[in-house]
Parts: sequence; C-alpha cells; structure tokens
Amino acid sequence: MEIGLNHYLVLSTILFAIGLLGVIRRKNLLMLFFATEILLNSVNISFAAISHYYGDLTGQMFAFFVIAIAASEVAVGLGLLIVWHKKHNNIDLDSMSTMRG
Amino acid sequence: MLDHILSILIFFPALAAMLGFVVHKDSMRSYGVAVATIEFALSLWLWFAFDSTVSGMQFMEQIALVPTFGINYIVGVDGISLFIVVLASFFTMIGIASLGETKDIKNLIITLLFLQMTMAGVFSALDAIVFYVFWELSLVPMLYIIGAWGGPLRIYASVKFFLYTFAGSLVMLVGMLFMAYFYFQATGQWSFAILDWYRLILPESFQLWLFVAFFMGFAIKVPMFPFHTWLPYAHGQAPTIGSVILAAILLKMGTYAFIRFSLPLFPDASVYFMFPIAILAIIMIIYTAMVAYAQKDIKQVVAYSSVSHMGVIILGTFALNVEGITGSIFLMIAHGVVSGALFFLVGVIYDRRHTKYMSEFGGLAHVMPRYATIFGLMMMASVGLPLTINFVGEFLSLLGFYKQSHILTLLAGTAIIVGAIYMLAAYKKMFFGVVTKEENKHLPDVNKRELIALIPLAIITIWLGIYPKPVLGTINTSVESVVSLMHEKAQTQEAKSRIPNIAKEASAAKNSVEEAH
Amino acid sequence: MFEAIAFYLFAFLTITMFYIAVTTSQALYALSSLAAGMIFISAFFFILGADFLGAVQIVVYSGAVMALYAFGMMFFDTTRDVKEKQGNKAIILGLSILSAILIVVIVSAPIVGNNIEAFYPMTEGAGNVQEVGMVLFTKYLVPFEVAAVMLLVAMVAGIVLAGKKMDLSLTLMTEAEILMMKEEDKNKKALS
Amino acid sequence: MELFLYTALFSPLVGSLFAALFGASPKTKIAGIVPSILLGVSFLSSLILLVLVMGTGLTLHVEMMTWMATGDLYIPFGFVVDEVSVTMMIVVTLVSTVVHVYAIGYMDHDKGFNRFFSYLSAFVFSMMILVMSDNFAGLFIGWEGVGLCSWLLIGFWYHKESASWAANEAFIMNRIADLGMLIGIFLIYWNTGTLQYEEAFAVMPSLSTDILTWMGIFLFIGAMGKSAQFPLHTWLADAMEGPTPVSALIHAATMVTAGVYLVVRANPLYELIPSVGLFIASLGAFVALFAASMALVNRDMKRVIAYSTLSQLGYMFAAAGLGAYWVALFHLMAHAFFKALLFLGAGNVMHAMHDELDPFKMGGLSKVMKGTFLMMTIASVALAGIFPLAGFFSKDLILEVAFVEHHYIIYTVLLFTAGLTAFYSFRLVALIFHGEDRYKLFGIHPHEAYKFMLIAMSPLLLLAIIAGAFKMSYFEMVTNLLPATEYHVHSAATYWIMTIGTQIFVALAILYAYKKYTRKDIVVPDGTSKMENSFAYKLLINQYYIPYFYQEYIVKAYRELSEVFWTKIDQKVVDATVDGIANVFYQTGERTRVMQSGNLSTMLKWMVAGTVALLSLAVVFGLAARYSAEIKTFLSGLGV
Amino acid sequence: MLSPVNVSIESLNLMTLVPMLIPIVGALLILVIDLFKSEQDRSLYVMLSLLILGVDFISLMDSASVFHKNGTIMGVFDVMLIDGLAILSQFIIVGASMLFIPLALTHKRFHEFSYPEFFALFLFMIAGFQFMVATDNLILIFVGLETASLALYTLIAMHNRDKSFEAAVKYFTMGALAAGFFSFGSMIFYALTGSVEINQIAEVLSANKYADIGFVLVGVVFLLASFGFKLSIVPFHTWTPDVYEGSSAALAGYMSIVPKIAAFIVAMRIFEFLIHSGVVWLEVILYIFVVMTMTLANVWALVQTDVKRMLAYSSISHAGFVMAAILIGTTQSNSALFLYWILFSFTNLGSFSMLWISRQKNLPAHQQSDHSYNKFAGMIKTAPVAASIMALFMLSLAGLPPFGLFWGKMYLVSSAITSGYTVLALIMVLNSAIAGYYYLKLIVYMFMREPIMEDSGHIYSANATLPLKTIIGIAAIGTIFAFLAINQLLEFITMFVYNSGY
Repeated sequence: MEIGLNHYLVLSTILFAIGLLGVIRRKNLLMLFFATEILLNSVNISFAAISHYYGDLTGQMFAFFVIAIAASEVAVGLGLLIVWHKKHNNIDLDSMSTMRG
Repeated sequence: MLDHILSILIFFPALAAMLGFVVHKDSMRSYGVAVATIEFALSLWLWFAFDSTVSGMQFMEQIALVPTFGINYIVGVDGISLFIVVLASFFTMIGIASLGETKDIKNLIITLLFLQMTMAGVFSALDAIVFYVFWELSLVPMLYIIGAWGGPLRIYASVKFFLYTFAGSLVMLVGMLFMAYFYFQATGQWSFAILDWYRLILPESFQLWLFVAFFMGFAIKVPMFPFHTWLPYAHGQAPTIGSVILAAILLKMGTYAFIRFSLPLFPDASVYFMFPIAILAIIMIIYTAMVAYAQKDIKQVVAYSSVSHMGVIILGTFALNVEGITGSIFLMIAHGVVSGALFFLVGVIYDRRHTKYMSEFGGLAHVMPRYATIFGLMMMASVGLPLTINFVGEFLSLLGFYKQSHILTLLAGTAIIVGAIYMLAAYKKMFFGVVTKEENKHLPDVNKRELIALIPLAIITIWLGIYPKPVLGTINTSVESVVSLMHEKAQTQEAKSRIPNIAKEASAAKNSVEEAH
Repeated sequence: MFEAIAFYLFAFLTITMFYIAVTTSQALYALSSLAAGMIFISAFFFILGADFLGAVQIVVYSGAVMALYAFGMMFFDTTRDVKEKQGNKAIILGLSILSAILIVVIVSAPIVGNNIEAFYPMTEGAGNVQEVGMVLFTKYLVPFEVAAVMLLVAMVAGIVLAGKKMDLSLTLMTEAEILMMKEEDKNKKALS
Repeated sequence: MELFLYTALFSPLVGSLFAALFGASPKTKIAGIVPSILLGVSFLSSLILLVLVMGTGLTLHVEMMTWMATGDLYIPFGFVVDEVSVTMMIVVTLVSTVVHVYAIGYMDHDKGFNRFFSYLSAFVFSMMILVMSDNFAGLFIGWEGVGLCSWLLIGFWYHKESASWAANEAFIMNRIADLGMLIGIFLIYWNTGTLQYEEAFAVMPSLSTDILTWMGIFLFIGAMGKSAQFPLHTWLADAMEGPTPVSALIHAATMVTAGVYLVVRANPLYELIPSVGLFIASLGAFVALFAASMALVNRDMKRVIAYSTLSQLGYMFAAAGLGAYWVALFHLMAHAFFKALLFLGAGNVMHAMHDELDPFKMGGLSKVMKGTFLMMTIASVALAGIFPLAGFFSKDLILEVAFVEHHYIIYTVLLFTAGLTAFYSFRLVALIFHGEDRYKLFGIHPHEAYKFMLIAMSPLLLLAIIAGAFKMSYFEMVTNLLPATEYHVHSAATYWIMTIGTQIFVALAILYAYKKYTRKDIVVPDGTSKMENSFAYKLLINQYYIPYFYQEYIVKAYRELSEVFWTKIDQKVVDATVDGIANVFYQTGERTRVMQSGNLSTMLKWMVAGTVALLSLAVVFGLAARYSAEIKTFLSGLGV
Repeated sequence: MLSPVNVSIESLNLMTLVPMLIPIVGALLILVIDLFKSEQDRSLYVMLSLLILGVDFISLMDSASVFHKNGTIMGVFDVMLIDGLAILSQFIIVGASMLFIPLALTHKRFHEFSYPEFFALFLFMIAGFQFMVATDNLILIFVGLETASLALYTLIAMHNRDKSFEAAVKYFTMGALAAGFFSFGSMIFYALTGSVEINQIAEVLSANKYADIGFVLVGVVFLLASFGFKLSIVPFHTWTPDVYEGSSAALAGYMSIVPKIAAFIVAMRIFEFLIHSGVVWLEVILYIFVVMTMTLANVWALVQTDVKRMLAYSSISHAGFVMAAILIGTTQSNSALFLYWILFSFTNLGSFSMLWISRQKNLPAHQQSDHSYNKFAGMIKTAPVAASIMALFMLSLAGLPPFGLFWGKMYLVSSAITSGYTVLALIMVLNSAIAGYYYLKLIVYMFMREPIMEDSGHIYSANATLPLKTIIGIAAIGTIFAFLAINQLLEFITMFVYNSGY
C-alpha cells in the first residue's frame, strides 16, 4: 500500500471541496473566512506532495507564499469585519445586501 | 481656398457652432442665419467651381489620420454628391431662417450647425471610416432635435431612431472592416479609401456577404421596408425643422451610400440582389403608400410618403444603368426639396393649431389660399407631375428599371397612382369642403418668415422640373463612370449583361454620329 | 507502511476537523477544529519532508492566524450558537457534492507525466530548511520581498480599518460638522 | 414662323399667370378679359400656322431647349406644327377662346373668378403642349398637365364634397391610365432608343410584332383613361361637377379627345398592329353604344351630354382603330364644335334655372331663352348627324368606314347608336325647351344669358353648321401626314341607301323623342312609375352598377386594406417585431437581474456554480479526448 | 551539501525592478512623513504620489527604450519578465493612476483622503499590479495580485460608509475564493509540468503534446475562474456592480481600468499559448464567456436605475468585449486590447470623474442612490457644459465615432474579422448597439427631460475643484481628439506586442 502522489492529491481535493462547501453555506462571515483558509490549506498539501514526489522545491515555495497570503488575508479580513461589526453589531452576511439588481 | 473648400464646408459650421455658445440668446437666430448663409454661399461656390465635364472626384483633400491602418481623411465630391452637399447647406439655411418661436433656440441652432457639419461630411467623405464617422455622428444632433423639441412621444421616437440606425450601421462597419481586410489580403496594404476599394475585384461569394452587411446599414437609414418603422415615429414626433432635415437630407445618406458603396464595390452582388431589392422597393412603394392613405395625421402621411418615394429611388439605383441611377440621384434631390417643403408646410399649420389631425381641418383653401396654393404645388410635385422636380427623377428611375424588368416596373409604376390617392385624399380632407371648426375660421395665412423657406423651395421645384439640365448633366457624367466601372468589374455573365457597357455604346454612338455627318 | 498509516490517520483527522469547521454551528468548535486541522496538515508536511513548511504552518496558522481569529471571535461575541439561515439547501448540497465528486474524480486519475524535470531539485544531503532558504533567497527573492510588502499592506490595512478614526465618517458628515469636530479636537488637545 | 408657334403656345400661359396674379384678390373683370384676349391671339397664331401648313405643306419643327438628357436618353422641349397638330391647335384655341369669353359671363357671380381663368388658361397651355409636342415625353407633360387642370377645375367649387370627390376620382383614374402610357413610353424608349415621334416611328417597322403590340396596348391604355373609355369611364360623368364652361372645354371638346389624338399621332405604330386597331375599334363601338344607352334615361342634363361625349369618343376610336385616322380627327373636330356648343347652351339653361340640372323640372324654356334654344337645337341636330350639319359629314363617314372595312357588327352597332344619339339628344331638347313650364312649380324665374355670351357661342354655332364643308380640303391637308385612305362604298346604290336610310332612322328617332317628351302630362318622375322600376331602367340609371361596383369593391377594399396594413401589419407585425426584439433584451434584463440579489452567499454560489459547470464541461471534453478512439469505434458500430 | 551561490550583479538585471520599487519606496516615504508629522493636508500626499508616479513613468520609459533596443529582458533569477506586454500594461497602470490620484482633491471632504495611509496603500497597490504584469512566474503573480487586492479592499472600505464596507467585504470574500481557485489551478499545472513559470509550462506541455489534456483543462478552469473574477466575466462578475456602487466614484473608475488590465495581461500570458496550441475547448469556452459577458452585462445594464451601477455593468461588458482579443489571440487583437484599454481609460476616467464631482453627501428625496438617473434630469438646462461633457463620454462609451473608444472598438472588431471570427464580430457590434440604449438613457435624462428641481445646477459640480476639472478636461480632450493619436499609439503598441511574441 504505497502512498503515491495521487493519494495526496485526492486528499487535497477533498479538503478543497470541504472548503467550497463551507464557502457556499456559511452565512457568518467569520466562519466563512475559516472556509477560505481551508481552501488555501488544502492546496498546500498538494504542493508539498508534488514537490516531494518531483524532488522539486518550487511546490514548497508556492505553499510558503500561500501561507503568507493566507495570513495577510486574515488581517485584512478581520479588519473589515471589525469595522462592519462596530457599525452594525453583527457579522451576518445576510445583513449586507443593500445593493442589488 | 478652393483647394480646401470641402474641409471648410465641413468644419466651418462646427466651428461656428462652438463659437455660438458665446453668442447671446437673443442674437442667436441672426448668427445662425449668417453662418448658414455663408455656408450656403460656400457650397454654391463649390458648385460653380465644379467642372461638370469631369467624371472623377474633385476638390480632393487627403490628410493622413491612421496611416498604419489605412485610415486617411480623404474628401472629395463628384457629380453624385455635389448637389446633395449643396442641398444640405441650403436646407440648413432656410431651416434656420424660418425657425419660429422655439424654446432653447440657441441650443437648437447650435445643434443644427453641428448637423450641417455631419451632413457635409457624409457626402464628401471618400474614406470609409471617415464616412462612417460622419454617418454616425449625424445621429446625435438629430437625436437631440427630436428628443428635446419633439412631441409627447419624443423620447421613444428619438431613441428608436438612434438605436435602430446605430445597430444597422454597426453591421455596416463590420462590412467595411471586412472590405479593408480583403484589400489588405489582395495588396498587403490596409486601406479604407473608397477609390482604392473601387479597384478591388472580389469573388462573387464575398460580394454577396459584404453586400448584405452594407445593406443592413443603408436599408435602415433609407429606410427600406421592413426597417422603416422608426421613420413615422421620428417624423411624427420631431419638430418641423427636424423632420425637414431628416426627410430632405438624412434619408438620402442611405440611398447615396448605395450608389457610393454597394454598386461599384459589389457589381455582381448588386445584380444578384437586384430583384429581391426591387421587390422590397415595390413593397415600399405600394405598401407604405397604402399605409399613408390610412393615416389620420397629416405629418404621418408625409412621412410615409417619404418611404414610398424612397422606394422609387432605390428602384432607380438598382436599375444599374445610367438612366436609372441618374434618375435616382436626381430624385434624391427632388424628394429632398419636395418632402422638405411638405414638412415645412405641415409645420406651418401645426404652429397655428397645434394639431396635425386632418379631421381637425377642412376648407382651409378658403381661409389660407396662399398656403393651399403652395401646398397644392408641393403635393403635385410629390405625386410626380411633369415639369415639377420630382417627375424628372421618378421618370428616369422607372425608365431605367424598365430595362431590367417590365413587370416589376409596371408594379412600381403604381407609385404614381397610389401616390396620388393618399395625397389627394389628404389634400381634400384638409383644404376642401367647408370650414367647420370655429378655430379654423380665422387662421392667418402663411407669413413672411415661412415664405422665406417656402418660396425658394417652390422656385426650385419648378425650375428644376423644367430645366433639370445643369444638375442632370453633372450627375450624368459621374454616373457614367460608375456604370462603366461596374461593367468592367462585373465577373458573372449575368452581371455583364445586366450592366450596360457604356464604353461600347459610346463608341457606337460616336460612329453613328460620324456617319450621320 | 508507516507512511500509509500516518497518511490515512491524518487524512481522516483533517477531513473530520475541516468538516466540523464548515458545518458546526458553534463558532468555538469551528475555530478549534480549524486549528486542529491546520496542525494535522503540518503533519503531512513533515511526512513529505517539507520540514520548514511544516514549521511555518504551525507557527503562522496555529500561532498567528488562530490567535487573530480567536481575538476576533471574542470581539464579535460569537461564542454562542450561530444561527445561519440557509436558503436553498438543494443548491448548496448539489453544488458541493457535484464539485467534490468532480474534483476528486478528476484528480484521482493518474495525473503526473513521467518525464518531469525538476527545475529546482532538492539537493541530496541538505536539510529542508537549508534548501528552502537557498531557493527562497535566490530565485524567489523578489516574491519574498513582495510578500513582505504584502504583509506590510495587510498590517497597515488592519490598523487603519480597526482604528478608532474609522468610528466617525467624514464621508457622511457635512462640511460644517467636520469643521466643528476639528475645532473640538483642537480644544481637546489644547486642554490636555 | 417660330414666333407664331411660340405665341400660340405661350400666350395661354401668360394669360394664366396674369390671372393668377389676381388669384388671392377679389374678382376683377380684367382677370377674365386679358386671358381671353391672349387666347384670341393664340387662336390667330394657330390660324396663321394652319394657313401656312395648308398652303405650303411644310411642317414647322422647333426645339426650344433640352429637358432631360442622361445616358442615351435625350428629351428636348420640341414642338412640331404639322397637319395633325395644327388641327388640334385650331380646335383647342378656338373652343377655348369661345369658352373663355363665355365664362366671363358665366362665372360673373363667382368668388373664384380670377382663379378660374388662371386654371382655364393653364389648361389651354397644357393642351397646347400636349398637341404640339414632338415627342412622347412632351406629350406626357401635356397629358399630365391637362389632368392637373382638370382636377383643379372639376374641384373648382371645392366646398362641395361631390366636386372635390369627383376631381380626385378623375385624377386618380387618369393616373391609372397614365401608368399604362408611361410603360408604353418606356417600351418605346428601350426599343427604339428615342422618344421623338419621327425617329421612333422610323424604327418601329423593324421591331417584332410582339413588342409593337405591347407598345400599342400600353399607349392605348393611356388614351383610354384620358378619353374615358370603358372601364375607366366613370370619372367623366362625375366630372360634370365642374363649372359648365369647363365641361364644354375640357370634358367635351379638348381634353377627352386627347386619347384620340394619341392614337392618331401614333398611327405609324397602329398601322403595324391591325389586331390592336381592331380591338380599339371594337371597344370604341362598344363604348359608343354603352354610353348612349346610359344617356337614354339619365336625368341630369350635363350627364346626358357627358354620356353623349363618351359615345362620340367611341365613334372616334372606332374610326381610328379601323385605320381611318383622318376620319377620326375630322369627327373630333366637328364634335368639338357642336358638343361645346351644346354644353355652353346647357350652361345657359343652368344659369337660368339656378343650377337646376334635372330636365324634368324644366320644360317650355324655349319661350324665355330663344337664343339658347336655337343653338342647342342646332347642336343637337348636328350631333344627331342630320344633313347638312357637321355631324352628318363626320359621323356618316365613320359608318361608311366600318362598312367598307367589312366590320359589319361595328357598323350595325354604330348605326344603332346613331339612332340612340338622336333620341336622347332630342329627349333633352324636348324636355328642356318644350312642353309645360314645369319650372314654375319650383318657383324659378329663368332668364336668357348675357348677350355677349351668346355672341361668343356663335362661332361654334357657325362651325357646327358648316364644318362639314371643309371635309375635302381638310382631307387633302391632313393626309399629307396620315394614311390617305378614302372610303367609298363600292356601289353608288348602296351608298345612297345607307346614307338615306341612316338619315331616316335618325329622323325617326328624333321624332319619337319629340313625341314622347313634349307631352303635356310629363311630370317629374318620383320613382313610382312602372318604367322606373323596370330592370332595364334601373340598370341604366345606375350606370350598369359600375360606379357602385368600383365604390364597393375597389375604393372601399383599398381603404380597408390600407387600414389593415397600417393597424395590423405595420403596427402589429413590423413595428412590433422591432420593439419585440428590443423588449426581449430588456425583459431578459428585468427577469435575470434577480441573479444579482446583493447577497454575498448567492454571489459565492454563482462563482462556485460557474466553476463547477466549467469543470463538468472540461471532464466531458477530457474524457472524450481520452477515449476518442473508443468513441469513434462505438459510433461507427452504431452506424453513425 | 549545498553549493554556494555565485551570481553576478549584472546578470540579475536589477534595473528590471526599478519601476516597481519606486512606488514602494514612495509609499514608505509617505508613511515615514506621517510618522514625523501627522495631520498633513491631503494635497501634500496627492502631489507626492503624483511625483512618485511621474518618476515611475519616466523609469518605465527608460525600460521601454531598453526593450526597444534589446528586446525582452529577464531579471533577478529570471523571475522578472520585462517584455512589451509588461511595459505597455505598466504604462497604462501608472498612467491611469496618475490621472486618478488627483481626484482625491475634492471640494468636499471624504474620509479616506484624510489618511496618509490611503496614499501609501494606493502606491503599494500599484507596485503589486506592476509585479503582477512583469513576471510569468505564477507565484509572483499571485503575491503581486494579493498585495494589490488587499490594498484595494482597504481603499474601498476607507470610504467609510455602510455601502463601502459592504462592497469591501463582498469583494474581499470573493477575492479569497478566487485566490483559492488560483492556487488550485496553479497546483494542477505544477503537477502536470513541475513548473510554475508560464513559458516553462508551455514548453513542457507542448513537449508531451498535451497528453493530459483533461488535466490541463481542469487547471485552466480554475485559473479561468480566478481571472474571471478579476476581469468580471459572467458568472464571476457578481461583485462588480455592488463594489462599484459601494466605493467612491473615483475608485470605481480606477477599478474599472487598472486591476483589469493587470488581469488581462496575466490572462493573455496564460491562455494565449493554450489557444495557440489548439486547445479547442478553451477556445469554445472563451467564446461563450466573451459572448455571455458582453450580452448579459448589457442586458443588466439596460435595467439599472443608477448611473454608477450602469457604468459598472457597462465596464463588465467592455471587459467581455476586450476578452475577445485574448480569444482571437493575434498580434492585431492583442494590440487592439491595449489600444482599447488606453482609450477606455480616458473615457471611463472622464465618466466616473463626472460622477465624482457631482457626488452629494445627502441625498434629496427623489434620489434613491448617489447617482440615480433622475438626478441628471434636465441637466442641459442647469449645467450645460457638464451635461455636454458627460454626453461626450457616454457617446464615446457607446462607440460613436470619432470619439476615443470607437477606434479601439473598430480595431478590435477588425482583428476579429481578420482572424475569421466573423460571427463574433457581428455579436460584438450588435452588443454595442444594445449598449447604446443605456448610454443613451443618460443622455435622454440629461438632454430631454425637465429638471426635477429648479436651480439644481450646482450639484453637478458641487465637488469640483481645479484639479478635478483639469482631469476631466484631460479626459475630454483625450476622448475627442483620440483620432489624432491613434496612429502613434497603434504603431507603438504593435511594435511592443509584436516584439514580445504575442
């Protein structure tokens, strides 16, 4: 039972799908952001795996930058949420649909 | 100055319009009249300086615009376009001169001057893109005129007018780009110059598609059945001056473009589509005439009559021989004068009564005899009475097309019947009978301001009806070159036989003349 | 064999954790399971020999990100049950199942070409961190610097957005109100 | 010489313009007198030209200027004075001079006096162009010009609904015929390359009979309209709404004969196509009988005369169709004189009777209107063709022609019609001038017309009497141009039997009419008498229901079709399609804008959905690409 | 053991970094200034930014001349790729930014401009975009993209009102999802080829003749989705109208131009080689996208009641239009893309600036939104010059000659025709006709309706200051007299595009 690259890829895509599930069903913005973290993390597994199986470091580099990006996104995202929360005292995305059509 | 007279003709009104923003409201009319008169004088000068024995383009100017892509500012006139340019400036002049009390007169005059620019531009452009620029640009002032000074449905009418024509001409733009691409393939050079395109011989299958693309743009502009429905709205809602210029000049863009583009560029396709188009033209003639007969609004009658007459112009154009094409060009001018005058006349009564329903009138001949006389004259011109300007064009157009098809000409000839029916019926409703409405009993007859517009038009109507030669001769020279170009370029047997070979005939005629001597 | 056991174990764990993270209605559960999932992911990195990455994962995610989220959660007071109105469940279900199946099906097929040439091959005998460092500071120097800028941007953004200055909006105030406010500010400063 | 030509041609125009100057001002006599004098000048010029043409046998041909020239087409304003046109010029100018002078009196009380003379002179001008032109296009100018003037004059009393209606009817019906003419002109142009009479006729013999036949037919259609031949005849009777001098000039003497003129002018063409000629002759004979039959019962004085005109036009066409062009022209001339006279007389009666037209309401007017009575009687005698008045010479000749050419049916019809003609003419005379003074019942006090009007009529009277005397000299002159066929019945006996027989037949008809309509017990019919309820009477009084048919099945149908085209097709189909296309876009926008619900969750779903859709497509494509060989095998197995 | 790295400074071509470094340094400078002395007037920062961008522009010109001489340059371990596309797009990015930054000098005070950080973030964002276009390394693209995006989200939110927060959150969340897609797509390509550099990917793929076409497509799908988001391709466009409405008009106008050109460049780099390798599927999908984006955005724009929202949809439609250039993928079409975008920049700059100067702080009763159509009713009566200028921009957007955008449209349609995409060309022009309606609608309101309030002329330029007027003047002149510059532009662009091998 050799664990091949495909195993990792499948795992990664399952996680990605879970992330997608979260993205489309979450209404609480904070928890929606969790889901986006999952998306990015799932891809990282693949990168690391591919990197490993190819013996190539690029994948790890990519994963590294993805982590950096994810971290920055958290900062900005939380900032936005705080502002919103200050004004509206909620972070429910159903409450933000003043613009439509 | 004569070298640049066309550019001056085009841009002088635009410049004047810009400066017009500064002119005070109360003096605007005088300013407009002055500018338009100068413009008209310039166009007359153009006419006098024009050498009517030369068939090619005159007063050509060329400035590189986008040489990489083959777009250049090229203008020039030949016998085909000369008179429409003159007519355009003429109508702008009398149009402004006869403007009544209108709100926002300043804006109106500025718009008219811009419109004059685009009209001069369309008819003198010799580069497809420049042509297209002016063609499209002409929509804007008209849109504004209809939309801002029109009747209750003005917005619908103006937007419909704009979008319909806009959509059609965009298809035409695709055709132009295709044409340029073919030119590029053939020569390795991009060019949008019409005269360059004339030299290009396309395979018939390409011609057919391109013809259709150009047709879309032109047919909507003309407007040909079944693309005509914007016109009644536009005319119905437009203020008098708008209708006048729309009918007199703007519609001519379409028919002019047929002669400038479709015929010489696609001779085989022109022959191929001759009968379908003729049938459309006949539908235009008969069907719209009947629709005109059913109208209750006098302006709509005139509007539909325009469509009907445009059918004859189209028919003449697609006669593809010198007689027919010359006739159709002449008829463009004629129709411009006559329908312009008719719209002026409708405007006269509308100014007085603020209604255009014929049932509101009756017996006007008694109250306004001068008005009735001029109206009668123009109506008779409109139905194509000999010795009026329309007849010459109509006669030649039909005569020309008779060469191509007897039976279709017979059908098209019903124009003279159906035209008479709606016109006479309308005239009867408005002018004959007894005055029944109290408010009609003391209507003032045409005043001096209105006569400024009407008298010149009446004079032209008769003058060119009796003595069309100065115009006809000039047109003829240019049309002959177009027809011989078409014959040379034609490839199919059908086209060769449909389009007469002038060179041969000319030499034969020469021989016979020599023999006679 | 060990690798297989570890893989399946951690795969099960991450999937479970992340599934909980996206389905639970308790924000606290979600956060905890997310953090757990993150850590389990770093396990894969270690399995795959990407030690540096694993370390970064733990430090950045479990350390920084989770801490941030935890603060945020406290701020938002979402420790209680979160009620989320779900619109059309069928759409959600359908979409997610479809996407899951699709992606998994696609990727479970053998993907890799045979003759892949590594552009930045791992060097025999060097530690992962060293290798990474080598590549990071040569080839990926520019992205690294840009990432630094990005973090700076994020920082500035966070400060600005969460700052007190956002409480009053000049955008919504009339000129007169703005002037009055400025005046007050000055007075306050002068007083202090 | 050209001076005379131009004088003859343009003095009516000058007169017209002169009168037009006063168009908007109140009535002035001068607006009537000057055009009349100018017409007199025109007449004199024409007379000089006639003398010249007769004397020298020369024809005058001038080209004033180019009208249209393009491509191979060359149309000048060219005029020719030859034997045919000069005849017409004389007829036109003479009758119109008379009518002008007469009208000064007749229109005396009309507000539109000035306008009237302007129109009338304009008509003469158009007519002169028509007859003098040397090409078909010029002919067409005149052709349409007279149509216009006819429209103006029929509708002169435009406040009357019937008048303006009749004017429009006349114009439009003429237009229908003009289309035929136009097509004929096109045919001539494209086959002969020119529209000049001489040149075109010179080429014609070399053309195929088919083409010539079509030319002949289309030109004749033109003639049918202007000369009101069946089935385009209804306008003529309605045209009687115009003032009576107009009826005399336009609808009796000149314009309606333009069709005959055209056929005569185009004789080289019709010579080549005898079958068309025969058709023309047959139609002429038919119309002669047809119109006469309607005249029998009509109760409108002017309409009776109009039908009579129609009938006589039939005669002319019969002659022309049989190739006897000069005979046709001669009858045209003679007819012009006595028919104009008759109309003018009728005008006097109308004046006297305050525009009453029903002869049944008159009677016994001979006592008050002696001059008119005399003139109308003589004119009727001439019309009936009693020796030695003008009608005898011309009309008998036509009968002879028919006989000599062995068209006995035509002959019989024409002969019978001659009897009818005599009957209805004298029915009219009897009803108006003899019998009881029925007008008194209606409280009318008739009076004779102005003297100068009667004097003005006298030239016509004279000519109606003596015109026959010019037969031979006319023959000699006109046959320079037209086929010089003399029609002589082979045996003298037959000739005399025919002539005398005809005379007796006609005389009997006159007597019968007199007997029947001078009775004392004639009352104004009120629709109760047995005769009035008979089928034949109804058929005739309703003009064979032809106007009814036109009104119901053509005019009405046209109007309804127009309505349908406008309200149903133009608005509901064509325009609705355009708007519909625009609406499709707009409605698509309205319907689908809910996609933009503003809810972030929806947006995310859209994004995921888009991706998923793409993925599915990618999978399908990827699988297809991978298993393309298998798919191909499978499909070929299925036989695709 | 690792061998020591020996690289010469010359081979690094550090010059390639200069254009990106300048704004970064400038941003830091602004932050430092604020550190030393706070509460400075915004005009200081605007002018500083303008100067910095000016310097940036000059350095770009320098790069351009280098490119002109030596062709494409790789720099800094071949991460940086300075080719024609990079230079052209940076010109657009920097140029447009220079034109937009003075819009901060409004008459009224808005929240964001009171922050020096606003300007710093603005410059960081520009640097991010510049990095994004000047590389073919997916990692740097990703990082650059995120740098710019994060800054942009913040800029939107800094407008500080409910709608702008909402806009920022929406944008941010979808952006995060798009980032996920991007990384997944990159991962697949990496798995397929072992590389994250586009030209290497291309080489490897063509070396094994696209054996794994299915996977290539999956990768393409994810990249397409993420760039579809950035380019607002239907159905990934849903953020666009809301974000445009929520942000200030100035920023909305900016967003309609700069982020998109950056995304276009990347899309061009990624998809071009795929299309040229005969991936029919991609061609079909792009075709569908182009048509859908143009048409649907147009029909939605038809039914809008707010001008800014309408312009948002209109810019989606324009993006779809330009996307056609990538589908066509010839030198002419790629040149047309740049030409179009330059001209579009001027026109959109103008139209959004016009909205910006008419921005009110409090809405009167008849106005449902900031820039609802009826706000402009009868504008010709009360503010004729402004109305005329606005109409000019609308006509240009509608593609009416001879105004700017017409030339771009024409050249692009021509490129479609030249490559045999006749039906596409027809669809494109017919869409222009549909689009005509909603641009016309504004003109109708301005010119043909009666004003709702008397003497409301001042509101149309309530926010105007000399700098804003200058910018509008520049935009107007650029729009009207575009035809004079087309030739030079075309020659310049074509040379750069052609020499970069596109």
